Amino acid sequence: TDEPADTAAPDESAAAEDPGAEGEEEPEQETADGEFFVRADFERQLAQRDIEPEGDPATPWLQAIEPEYVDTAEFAQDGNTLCFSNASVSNPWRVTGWITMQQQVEVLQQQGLIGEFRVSDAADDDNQQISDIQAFIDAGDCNAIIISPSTTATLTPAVEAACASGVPVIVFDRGVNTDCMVTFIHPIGGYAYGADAAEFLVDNLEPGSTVLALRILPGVDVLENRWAAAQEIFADSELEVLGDEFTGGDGAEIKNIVTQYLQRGEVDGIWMDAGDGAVAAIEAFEDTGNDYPVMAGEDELSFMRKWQETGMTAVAPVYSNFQWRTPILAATMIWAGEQVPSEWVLPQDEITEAERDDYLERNADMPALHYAKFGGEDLPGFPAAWQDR
Amino acid sequence: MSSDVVSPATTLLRMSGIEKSFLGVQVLHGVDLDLRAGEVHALIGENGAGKSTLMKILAGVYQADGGTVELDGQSVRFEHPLQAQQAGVSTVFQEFNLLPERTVAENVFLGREPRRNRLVDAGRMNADTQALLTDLGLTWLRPETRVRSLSVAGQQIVEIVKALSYDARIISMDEPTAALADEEVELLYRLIATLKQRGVAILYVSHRLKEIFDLSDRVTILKDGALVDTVATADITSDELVRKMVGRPISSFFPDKVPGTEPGDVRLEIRQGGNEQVDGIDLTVRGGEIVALAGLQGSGRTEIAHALFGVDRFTRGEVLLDGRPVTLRSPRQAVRSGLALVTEDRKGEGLVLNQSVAANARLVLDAVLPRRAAQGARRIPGILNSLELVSRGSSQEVRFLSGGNQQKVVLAKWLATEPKVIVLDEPTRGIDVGAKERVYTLMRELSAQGVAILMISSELPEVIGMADRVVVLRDGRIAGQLTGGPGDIGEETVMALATGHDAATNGEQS
Amino acid sequence: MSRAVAVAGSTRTARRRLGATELVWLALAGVVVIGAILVAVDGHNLFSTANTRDMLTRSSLLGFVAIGQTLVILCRSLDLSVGYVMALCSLIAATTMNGDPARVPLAIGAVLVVAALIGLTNGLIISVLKVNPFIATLGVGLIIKGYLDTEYQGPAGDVPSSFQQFGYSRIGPVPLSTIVMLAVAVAGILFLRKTRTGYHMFAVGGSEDVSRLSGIRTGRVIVTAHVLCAVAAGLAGLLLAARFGTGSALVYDSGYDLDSIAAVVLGGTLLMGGRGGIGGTIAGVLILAVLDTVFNILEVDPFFKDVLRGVIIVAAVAIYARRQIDRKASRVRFGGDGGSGGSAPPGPPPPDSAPGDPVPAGSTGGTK
Amino acid sequence: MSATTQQPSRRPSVGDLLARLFGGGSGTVFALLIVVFAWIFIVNPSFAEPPSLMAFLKQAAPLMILAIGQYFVIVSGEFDLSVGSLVGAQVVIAAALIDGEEGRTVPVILLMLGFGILVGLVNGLVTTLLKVQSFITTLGMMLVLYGAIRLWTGGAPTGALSEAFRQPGRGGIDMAVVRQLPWALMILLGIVIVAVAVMRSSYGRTLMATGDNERAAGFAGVRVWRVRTLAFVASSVMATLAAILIGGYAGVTAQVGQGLEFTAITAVVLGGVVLGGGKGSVIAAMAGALTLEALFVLFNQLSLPSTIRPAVQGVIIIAAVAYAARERARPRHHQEVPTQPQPATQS
Ligand SMILES: Nc1ncnc2c1ncn2[C@@H]1O[C@H](COP(=O)(O)OP(=O)(O)OP(=O)(O)O)[C@@H](O)[C@H]1O
Ligand SMILES: Nc1ncnc2c1ncn2[C@@H]1O[C@H](COP(=O)(O)OP(=O)(O)OP(=O)(O)O)[C@@H](O)[C@H]1O
Ligand SMILES: O[C@@H]1[C@@H](O)[C@H](O)OC[C@H]1O
Ligand SMILES: [Mg+2]
Ligand SMILES: [Mg+2]
Repeated sequence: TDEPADTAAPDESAAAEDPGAEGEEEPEQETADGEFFVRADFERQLAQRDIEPEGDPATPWLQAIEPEYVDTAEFAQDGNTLCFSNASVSNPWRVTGWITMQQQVEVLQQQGLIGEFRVSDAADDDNQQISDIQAFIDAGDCNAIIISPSTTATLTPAVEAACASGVPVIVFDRGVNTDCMVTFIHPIGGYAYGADAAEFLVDNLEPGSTVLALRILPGVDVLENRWAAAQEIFADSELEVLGDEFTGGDGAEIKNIVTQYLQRGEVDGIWMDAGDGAVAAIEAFEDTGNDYPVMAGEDELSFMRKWQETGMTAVAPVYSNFQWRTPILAATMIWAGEQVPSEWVLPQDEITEAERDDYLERNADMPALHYAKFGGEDLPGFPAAWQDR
Repeated sequence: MSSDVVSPATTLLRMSGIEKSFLGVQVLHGVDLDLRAGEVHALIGENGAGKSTLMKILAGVYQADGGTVELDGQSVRFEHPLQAQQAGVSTVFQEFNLLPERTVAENVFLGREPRRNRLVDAGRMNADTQALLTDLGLTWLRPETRVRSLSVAGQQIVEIVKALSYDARIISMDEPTAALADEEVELLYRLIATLKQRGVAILYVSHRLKEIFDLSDRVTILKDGALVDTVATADITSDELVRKMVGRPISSFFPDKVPGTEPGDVRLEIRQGGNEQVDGIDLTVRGGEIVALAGLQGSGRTEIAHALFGVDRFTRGEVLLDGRPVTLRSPRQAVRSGLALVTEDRKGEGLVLNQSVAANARLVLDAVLPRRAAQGARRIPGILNSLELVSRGSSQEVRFLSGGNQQKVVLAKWLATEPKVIVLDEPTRGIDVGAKERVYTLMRELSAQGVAILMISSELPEVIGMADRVVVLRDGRIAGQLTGGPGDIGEETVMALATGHDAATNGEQS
Repeated sequence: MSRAVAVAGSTRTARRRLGATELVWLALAGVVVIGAILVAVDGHNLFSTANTRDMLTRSSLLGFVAIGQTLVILCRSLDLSVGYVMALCSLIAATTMNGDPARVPLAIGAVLVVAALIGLTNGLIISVLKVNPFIATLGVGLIIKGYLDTEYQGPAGDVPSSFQQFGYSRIGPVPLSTIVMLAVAVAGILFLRKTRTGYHMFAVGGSEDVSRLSGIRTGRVIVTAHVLCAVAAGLAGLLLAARFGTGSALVYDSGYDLDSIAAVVLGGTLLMGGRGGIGGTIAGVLILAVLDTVFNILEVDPFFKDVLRGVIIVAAVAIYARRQIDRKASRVRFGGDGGSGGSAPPGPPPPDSAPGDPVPAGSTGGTK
Repeated sequence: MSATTQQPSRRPSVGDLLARLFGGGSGTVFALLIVVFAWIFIVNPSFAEPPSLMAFLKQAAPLMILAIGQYFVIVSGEFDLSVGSLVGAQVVIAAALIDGEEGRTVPVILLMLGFGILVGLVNGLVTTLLKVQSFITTLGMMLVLYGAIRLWTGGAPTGALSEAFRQPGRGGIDMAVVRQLPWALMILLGIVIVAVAVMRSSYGRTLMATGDNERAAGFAGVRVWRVRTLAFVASSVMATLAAILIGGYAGVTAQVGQGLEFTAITAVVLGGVVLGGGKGSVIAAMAGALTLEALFVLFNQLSLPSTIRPAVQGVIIIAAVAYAARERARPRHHQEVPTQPQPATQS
């Protein structure tokens, strides 16, 4: 079997997941188990937000920030069976992306660039996904394997096995602790997301105001990074963080918790690590007759619509959903022997009040739990595919 | 089994001043009891007198609140049944005490499975059980048989075998014959005789006075948890015994018919009823008539009751009520058409033990006649009074009642529906003389009101003492019918029909 | 009539010989055959080394948990904390090993000890505090969850590749983990069939009261079952660590608690205890694994998988229940094994009262 | 409930007084409830103000309703693990079918009730007629609902709820003092009254009896299959009502309803209702739910780190149930009372 390479991938979660290795290079960062803050990555991501990505802004899913291209000639081939091991479609963000991905595949299948598109879904079960990947390797007829890992660290050995099988491997969204794959596709990342949200609150709230942090669940590295960054920024601000609560992304739970905090005292700002259920949080303010908070949600439509309708002070941080198109395109590029960035960092810009109405305009017919920056407007299936799922 | 014979005189066990309360209610008040090697010591008393409780204290199931237990002069205290067993005390409990899903052998050796180098030796376990069974002449019982597939009687036998297998010096038996018919009772008699031979001391609880006099050397009488007396059985008559036990003389055991009780029209009729278990059943019961259904264990009596009541079915033949053919597919329909069934298994089929007396008594009304339930329920206190129920109020959970009183609740439950035909399956099983007398009187009263009564019983005296007609069952078929009314029918005749010995039976065949 | 019954009795006997376990293995065979056909229609081969491998791999993890779950369920208990135990143990293993092959034995030891202690806690809460197993183990699960969520914000620890072998290496098409799991299963079967404690688990499951009155220390039996169950979950945790290369808390969300119970019941063990066994459980686990593989090959929609699983589990149990029912109906009064013991009068019955003997009185009975 | 009220039999303590009021083994929950509330008031007196209490009851209503439904099933000796996914399914159905159109509100609610009844019927009939232990039946139903709903909506809820639909769960009558008298509270009270009436009715008694001793109930003419099936239907209908309140309260989210079955069962058991059936009162079951909700509030008021809350919850549940078990276990009545209630039917 396959040694897990101890070389830490330069992506945030990888570093976080491999404290030992990182520790040697960066003595100042905490190496305690499960600590989700790596200053180097934090700073790099914050910097990346201001770097102009290469490529056509009209197709952000093909843009890349400071790409280092790798040669893929060795993988050039006519075979076009594409295999995708998906962590799950267990939340609206992933559902939206998954539809986009399928639409992208359809286009390329029509063009004959992709033959069979074989998918397995692990329903958020790491062990299941390891088996799924193993099954793809054993089947032996995948010309490329796309992996959206359910958990960074735990999927590493499986991904390494996939690489070892000689098939080009593409990883996206959440990372793994190895750089054996041809390309790792992801938006700037969790730190940037968390920072966008936190900075907005810092800028828009009076010093001394109170902030409540709502989180989905502990232990998901992408989400932990978001919170880690926020803590970092709140730490050197005048804001008082009332608490951070896990809501399981359940609207009722969110509303209960917010109501209880309001019942205890003032809440001036809400920070969320993912926008699902943001509306429930806002309603808690309405129902208890409190003024709207300054709010950081996500580019999820129900939130953005509520934002527009209430005219509250808010921002929609974005964890670019259009990234679901990129791995498909990357696969075809690799088969064609074209170069791809070894780490393909996609742009990730939050939606501000200025752009809000424009995005709502564009997504007017989209369902509530849809994501504004899904980037599928130009695909033939639009809009039907996203409307009636 | 141990063969060392101990001289009869030696006292093995002495319990003195035993106290026990449940729920702050004292049920044993300083009871003294001593057992001698090789004696059968009967323990009698009304339901709730405390017999089982005393036995369970000896068996380590309950711990006494006060008093001492001495084995061979050594004072002992059993915190767990295991300790009692290790000290040589084994018990046949009143409650069903086997694992239906396990085999006879596994049940007999439960907790002491023979092992070879630390592993259970199933082969030896079966062999040993087989040896034991042969030794007891129980050739028809097989070690590998699942207990579930045994009849009530068979299971009771296994419990006895199990108790014997401990090779104990003291064996207590709590109503071991309650579920046994005379044949098996005789077997038990033989077993007890051999045990005495071997110097085993036997503590024997039964409500059947006959057995007390047949078996016991001494008898201890409990009343309301207090010791009344311990006497040599030879020195006491059954009337005295009953008086000591009940506190009042019980005139004639089986009350006479209420004057003017006359058999009326046929209320219940079964024509050629049959199914997997019974066949060719022709049976009629008239209003005001008491018909007894006699037979050996498993002869099909309960089966007829079940089939009649819609628990099982008659797949052949027909049933008529008041001359009208009826098909009863469920107890519900049976109740609706005026039937009542007092089942033989009180705890398993008769009562919802965690519910109150009141809830139990009105259960049938609630289940079958919800509309009339409320007003029907008003009759219940009256019925309970007339049955002389002893309880801590109608809100007491029935599990805390003694057997006799539980049976009264069951009766009340059915009387509340004012049935036209009532089937009583082993109506006096495990209840004391006082309660028995009450049940008999009730039966007489009912038939005086024109209710048709079908009584299933394994106690021949009761069959003969109460029935106007006796229908005897054998192997699921009617072996014959005996008329003549209370007293005129001989026990031998019934047994002859039941067992099939002496085919030339003199049972009239009208 | 009674002769007829006797015949019926004997055929039933034949049927009864084919016990629950055999039935489950038949069901497994059925699932495999049907699955193979469907897969073949789809142009694949279910028995290709790759797929066989896949099925076995998928079975090993659930296998460990289900073996343990079988023991507690046999005792009429239940363990809803296994998922949390697995997660905790994967973390203990990974953090203890911390990349150092030399520390593997230490880690294994630590895992087993901790697991055993958790099992002990479950067992004591149930048998001493008399808390219903459902609540007891749910509660203990919550306690572990609280610890995990507080201690670990994510995967932690590092499993040396030597130990990852346990999760990845194979002997022929058979994964090492499956072999270990089957070994544990065999041990479990022997334990149940050959040791007193094993016997007593069936007894306690059948009736705690009867067991106690028969001198069994029922508490100890229940505690033992829970300790073994937790240890089995601990082994599953070790396997997870080996496969993940690290420990992960999130595993507790993957529903192994209910899956394991489903597998056990699918394996023909009575949820009310007293009957069943590990042999059936393994078949149950394999059934679920085969379904998984087949669904994967056929690319069944992940949500449709859930629907199918639900239906299949219920359907299977319904079929077993059927058998239970005619089992009850088949209580023979005459003939058949055991039945005779039931109703024949003690002592050799006189020849003339033998079953089938025409009873003259029968015809003349009745009144007309 | 009168059906299980015990006569005073020892020096009465607070627990006993309550137990006598509210049924066997339930004293603990009321004691606990009082303690938790007292504590909350001490930590944060303003919680005692009517508006806060109203808001709290509005939050708590759905779980209490679920507990009532679960009570019917548990007291009859069964289990309903499907309520969580049923709540989720119903909310998603509502959103998908109403799709923002006020006019569709009532028809869709009726349809939801129909669906709830159907689910209950299936649970009940599979359990009683096909003799599948309810633990498995409802586990299967849980999987089926979870999968089927997502299969239908492609994984994430679609559509939107109407304002009218959201009223029962979110709105109320605005008035002085309490600020708002929530509809949810009034609906809850209505349900409670019905539930108590039902348990006092003939049906309630037969339900109890069935849970206590199925066989004896059958011999007494109880149609066990029918009684139990109705209990499952009641449970599903309650889940539907809870769904209407939850959906109304917080709108649609993908995760709605998840894990509610365990919370509901925990609540009922916390209320001193015995798994395995035949014991406990519906009021106590509700009190169990209220206690749990209050507990969550207390955790929040104490600003307990949210990661360790499950642990504390676990400890408290075990302790409370253990204590109640001890109360009930006097007298140690090994013969008659199984010391280990069963999650499944004696079949
Ligand atoms: N576990 C218990 N909890 C509460 N009360 C009990 C318990 N066991 C027995 N009792 C009560 O103690 C008294 C004695 O019961 P016990 O069973 O010893 O009487 P018994 O003589 O065996 O009656 P029976 O002849 O009906 O078997 C009865 O009033 C009974 O209700
Ligand atoms: N061998 C058996 N195994 C299991 N159940 C049996 C068996 N024989 C009879 N039964 C059932 O047990 C009950 C009693 O059986 P049956 O009617 O044959 O006995 P009986 O003649 O009433 O004698 P008793 O009721 O005293 O045992 C009936 O419900 C019958 O169906
Ligand atoms: O699946 C995750 C999604 O839930 C969150 O909103 O963004 C990051 C993703 O990895
Ligand atoms: Mg007794
Ligand atoms: Mg009988």
